[in-house]
Amino acid sequence: MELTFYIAAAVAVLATIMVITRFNMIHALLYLVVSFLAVAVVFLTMGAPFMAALEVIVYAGAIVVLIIFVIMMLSLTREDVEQEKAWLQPKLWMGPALLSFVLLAELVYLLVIAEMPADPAAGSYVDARAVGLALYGPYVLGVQLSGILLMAGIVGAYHLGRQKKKVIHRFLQEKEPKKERSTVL
Amino acid sequence: MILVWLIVILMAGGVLAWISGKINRALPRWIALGSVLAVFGMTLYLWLSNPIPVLDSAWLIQFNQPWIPQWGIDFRLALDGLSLLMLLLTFFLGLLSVLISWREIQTKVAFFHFNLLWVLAGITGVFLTMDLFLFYFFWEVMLIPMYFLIGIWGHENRRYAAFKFFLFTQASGLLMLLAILGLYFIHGRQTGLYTFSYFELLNTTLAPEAARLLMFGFLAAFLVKLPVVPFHSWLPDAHSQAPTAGSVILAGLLLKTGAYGLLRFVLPLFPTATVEFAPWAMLLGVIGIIYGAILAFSQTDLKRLVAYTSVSHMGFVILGVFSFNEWALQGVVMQMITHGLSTGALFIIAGFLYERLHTRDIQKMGGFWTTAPKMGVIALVFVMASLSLPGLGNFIAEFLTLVGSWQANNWLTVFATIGLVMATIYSLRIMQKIFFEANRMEQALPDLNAREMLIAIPMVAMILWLGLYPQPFLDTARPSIQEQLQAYTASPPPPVAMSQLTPQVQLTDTIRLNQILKASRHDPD
Amino acid sequence: MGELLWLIPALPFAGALLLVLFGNRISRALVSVIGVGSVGISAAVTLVLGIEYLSSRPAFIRQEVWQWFDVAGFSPSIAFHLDALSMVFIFVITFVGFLIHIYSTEYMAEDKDYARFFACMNLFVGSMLMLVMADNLLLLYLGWEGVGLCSYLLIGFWYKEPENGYAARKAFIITRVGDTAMAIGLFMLFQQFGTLHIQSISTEAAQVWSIGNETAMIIALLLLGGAVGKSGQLPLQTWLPDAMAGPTPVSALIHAATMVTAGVYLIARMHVIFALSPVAMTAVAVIGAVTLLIAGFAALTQYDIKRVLAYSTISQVGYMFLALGVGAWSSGVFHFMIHGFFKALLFLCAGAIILALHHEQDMRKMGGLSKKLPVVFYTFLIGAASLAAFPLVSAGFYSKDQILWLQLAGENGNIWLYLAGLLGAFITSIYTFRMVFLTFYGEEKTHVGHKPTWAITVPLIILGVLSFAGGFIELPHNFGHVVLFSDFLAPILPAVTMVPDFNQYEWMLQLLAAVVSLGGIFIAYLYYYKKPELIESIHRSEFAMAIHRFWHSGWGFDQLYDTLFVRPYVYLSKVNKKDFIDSIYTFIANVTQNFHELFSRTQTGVMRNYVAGIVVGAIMILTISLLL
Amino acid sequence: MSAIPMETGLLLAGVLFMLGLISVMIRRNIIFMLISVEIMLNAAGLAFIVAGSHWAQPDGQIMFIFILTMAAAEVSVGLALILQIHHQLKTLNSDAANFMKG
Repeated sequence: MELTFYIAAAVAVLATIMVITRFNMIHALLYLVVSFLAVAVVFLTMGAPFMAALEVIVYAGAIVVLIIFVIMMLSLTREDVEQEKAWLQPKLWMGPALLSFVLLAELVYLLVIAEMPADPAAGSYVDARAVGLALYGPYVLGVQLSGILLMAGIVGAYHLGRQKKKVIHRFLQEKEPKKERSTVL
Repeated sequence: MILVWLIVILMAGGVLAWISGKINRALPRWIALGSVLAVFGMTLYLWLSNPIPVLDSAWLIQFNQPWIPQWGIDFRLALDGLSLLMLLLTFFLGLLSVLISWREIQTKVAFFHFNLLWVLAGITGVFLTMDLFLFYFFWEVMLIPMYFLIGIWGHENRRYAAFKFFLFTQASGLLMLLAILGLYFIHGRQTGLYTFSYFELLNTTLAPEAARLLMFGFLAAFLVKLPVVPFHSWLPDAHSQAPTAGSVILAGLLLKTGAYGLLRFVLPLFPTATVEFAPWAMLLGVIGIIYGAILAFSQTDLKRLVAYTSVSHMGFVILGVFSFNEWALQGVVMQMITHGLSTGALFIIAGFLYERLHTRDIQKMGGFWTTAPKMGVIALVFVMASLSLPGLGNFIAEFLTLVGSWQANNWLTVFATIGLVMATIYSLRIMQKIFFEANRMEQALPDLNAREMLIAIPMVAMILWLGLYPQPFLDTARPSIQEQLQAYTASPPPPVAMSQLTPQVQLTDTIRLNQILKASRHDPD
Repeated sequence: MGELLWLIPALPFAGALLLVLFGNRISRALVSVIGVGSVGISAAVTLVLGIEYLSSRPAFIRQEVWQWFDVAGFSPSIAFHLDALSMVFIFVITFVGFLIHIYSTEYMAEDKDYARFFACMNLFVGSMLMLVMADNLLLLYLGWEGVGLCSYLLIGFWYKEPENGYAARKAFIITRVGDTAMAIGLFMLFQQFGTLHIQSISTEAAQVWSIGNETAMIIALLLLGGAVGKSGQLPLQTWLPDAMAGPTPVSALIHAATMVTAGVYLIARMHVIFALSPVAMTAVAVIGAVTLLIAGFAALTQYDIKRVLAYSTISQVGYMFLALGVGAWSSGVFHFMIHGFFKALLFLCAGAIILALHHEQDMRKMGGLSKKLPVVFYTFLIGAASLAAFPLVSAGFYSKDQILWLQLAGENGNIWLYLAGLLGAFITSIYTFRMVFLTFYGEEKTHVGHKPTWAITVPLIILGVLSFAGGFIELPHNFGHVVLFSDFLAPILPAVTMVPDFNQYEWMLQLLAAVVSLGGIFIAYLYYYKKPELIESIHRSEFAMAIHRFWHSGWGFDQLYDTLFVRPYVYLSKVNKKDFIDSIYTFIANVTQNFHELFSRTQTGVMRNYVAGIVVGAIMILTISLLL
Repeated sequence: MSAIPMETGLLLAGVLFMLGLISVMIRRNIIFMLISVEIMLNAAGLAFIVAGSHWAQPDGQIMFIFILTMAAAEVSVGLALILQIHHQLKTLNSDAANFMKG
């Protein structure tokens, strides 16, 4: 089981690195699916099979497919790939990578110094039943909120996704050619 | 209850005027006129029906209704002679403001009158309320509509002026709020009674440092409003940019709220701290008198010139307030009234001229006496009032103030008196540049019409009345002034640091003076 | 009998009010009736009261009209006080004022602001009466400032000329300087006595203070400041010559007969306080002496006939101050009265000449008028004789002689003051007759237009008679010894303490004065009539011309004050027009705005930067929490 | 079951999160940014699962479900926004949408 975890983890990391280095969006998305699947395996090794299933269905399935649909709607061409290549200069990597590594280092340090109490039940199997009981027991409010959130998401997506004639918000429309220096005081 | 009505009528009138603008363009004017007339009538009735000198207490009417009892905030209104006089002035000038806007304001008429009435309501509230929280509330109520009055209906640079006005008054007002809260908590901790009531807070005993700090909090608001010289710079802009009615209300009333605040709150609340601060305050007053006068002389914008004269005249107010004697305080009260009238009138004249000429630049004017002698005579009266010619109200005010301040501090009074010469210099310049010399303008200047005479004549009559027979006003103010001074007259005369510079003029008998004071208190002849 | 007292000032005020309200709507005739009539009735009331007063001789009559105000014991009234001193002043004001009003109906007939003129004149007469009848100093101050206002309005009467306006402003501002000193004096008086009532102050001051008291001195000097400003004495005399910009009747009434002598009245009225302070008395006398000399020399060099008269007024008021300064109160008042007659006469004559010569005021362009304007000539001659103190037959001789005599005979007198007065008398007769010869003799240089009618000639003749005969009510000891005037004033103004055994020299001094006066006339005759080439020779000398220019400019006082006060003040005002305090606040605002611009740069609109910002923030928070 | 140390699981989550973060910061293409955000959300969810597994409690998994829900909603709204941006600005460059520039 441990070995499975490490392999899956390695795959996840590698796939993610591939995702963030691709110029072609479809390629990146395919790697993203791999990454998600690998994470799903990790979930399995963690004793959360239901979550692994959801990961596969929702992330690797629904979300990625949604993105692919959008990419198809935008009908991207080879120029976009070239454009992406042009945008992704190596020197751009340096700063963000450094920042992220600092952040990671601090996280690791925090993990190391934290005293982890050993738990006898560690790694034990938590099945879908337990999850379901908890979900509709103490967390039922959260479920309802999630419902509202999804509703809002649907409405929002519908509203924003409508193809209207070009309408910019009224604040943006009357943009002055030159920025006016505030006259106050 | 009548006190509540005063505020309610104005506020309701304002809302009504705003709404009625949808129906008819002229209706808001009539509604505004009606509501101001109503409150003016009520106040006049109050004045005439209360023979003030015979009353024992300074307070004529009180009204009290708990508002937020948990925090000790009451809707507490009270009227004494001082506030009565201030209310009379407020509504008199309010009436004139409605009348002068009749032609001048042609855009957003309804909203204008809403703001006008709400400013008046705020001022009324400030003059009436005896709850410090409510006082702060009304202090802000009068600020915001004024901001709109300047910002919407003002002249070319109105937004700058409105912001400046707002920032200055708001910043200083917040300091006052801090001081009010400080007083509230100190009093609450001492007595266990957390209340904003003025009458309760009067009994607070304060440590000297605390008193000093709190006093400066109050002073911040009042000195900026007054204004005293280093804090005056909002005033010329606000006055010159505001529409005529706005200038009249600013100069005639808003400045007076500062003076009123000094009299009503600073003097009785902090009797020891004020005595310490008095020489400096008087010095600030004298600096204001002279500085304002010098600056007024060089201005070419008529309204700006008059605005600086206000700075100069308000110097007398602070000079008088910190002299702590009845002459000076009566002078201050008179100064508040007469300055409201005379400066208001000068702004009105500036408004008349602006309506005709579309300029405020006095260098372009001249020789208007030929075509507009009536305006000339009226301007002459108020120019003379501004240099405090005897026979006009301002003279009584300034002379009494100076007589009082002389008792407190000789040298500063000398310099303040020199301010009178400077007042002559700038005042005569107004006459010279506008009404004398040759006419440099192409267009003819029509003389005042009937409506304008209706505005001007009562002001002339008032200023003459105040100059020749001010006794009714002085009598009305006397009980409240004596009340404000209670904390001071019991103690020996304030030690005045500055006058020690001048041993040779340090006059012999202060004791003698006190005897006179006492004698006069017992039997006023 | 005092019930009518209030009418005296009230009538001119009412006239002024009527003219202000309706002046533009009524006919000129009606304006004249109101303007002249109100002063006329006032004069008649004065006459009635005067007769009653003389017949019953009360100490004073007081009438309170109403209590002005009352604040903590400070309770001045609008109340009138009539005693011998104010009687003299009221008499001069109403009668001379009445004559001048009559005169004005012709002089101002062509002016389109006829009603405004009479309104201001009436207002002036009312204020002046208020001044001299006030029973307290605050009411006196009201009149004091009121006459200042009228003086301002009337000097600037022809307001279209900017110079007239400036002259008016100058007059008002300079007198206001004096008034300010006086106001401070009033504060001190109030602090000392708790009242401004003149009688109470006078009685109490004598009890409270001993002679030489420092406070009394300061108060007296401050009051003197007010007097000096109003009366055009050194160092505040510079406004008076410029005040001639006003119409000539104004100059006659305000700047010669009445207002400029208000200072004399004030000092005479407050003589108790002045008497308590030898320093102040000396100051009064010295100011008078110096002023009379300076103004006399300045008058010698003027060409404008009205400016000559203006300087001569300054000089003559100097004599009055000289008299007051040695305690010769009634002599000062006597000279005031005589001066009121003859100087009004001279101004009115000058006005008639100016009117006749189409508003020409330069004496170099006059000449030979004695034939053309005989009435004016003879009355002017009487006035000039009086001004030059022509011996025996002029009123001015008696009044001026009395002053000079008391400089030596009085206890407080001083030989130097006497010599200054004598020299002044000499100069006076020179410039007076210089004026006569230049104007009325020689050849005619400008055509005579307007011939004066009765409205001008009658006042001239009446004033001429008064200038001639007025002196006979007070004659020297060795010369009839008539003391009607000083007796009349004796209850109010104490007599001079005489140096013992000095009377025998009186005739010598009189002779000296007569010789000086005649000598001056002779010199004027020599230089300006007989041998004008002598003047030419003076004009050729560079040094003499420099002095001439110096004197002509009034001893350079205008330039001095310009550099000392006017220019610095104007500069200070102009340089700070934008108000440097405002720039402090603008600076704060600018700093805030600069910060705003600085920080608004961080809002790039690029999302990646925001993410980076979040990361940096997270790192910082984590780091800080780790370090702590 | 064999216990995988929680540190290791959290480390994996951290690494994945970091990779997503780097990508958000370097990408200009707005779709890539969305993808990167998904990676980060997923990593966060992983951390919850790890913690839940360690304590053998269902709460971690429930949090994951909530994150999942949120991610779904976020992606749908986000994609709609992307469509709008592409429609109006004719580009996917997020830098072009800088109207809020101060």
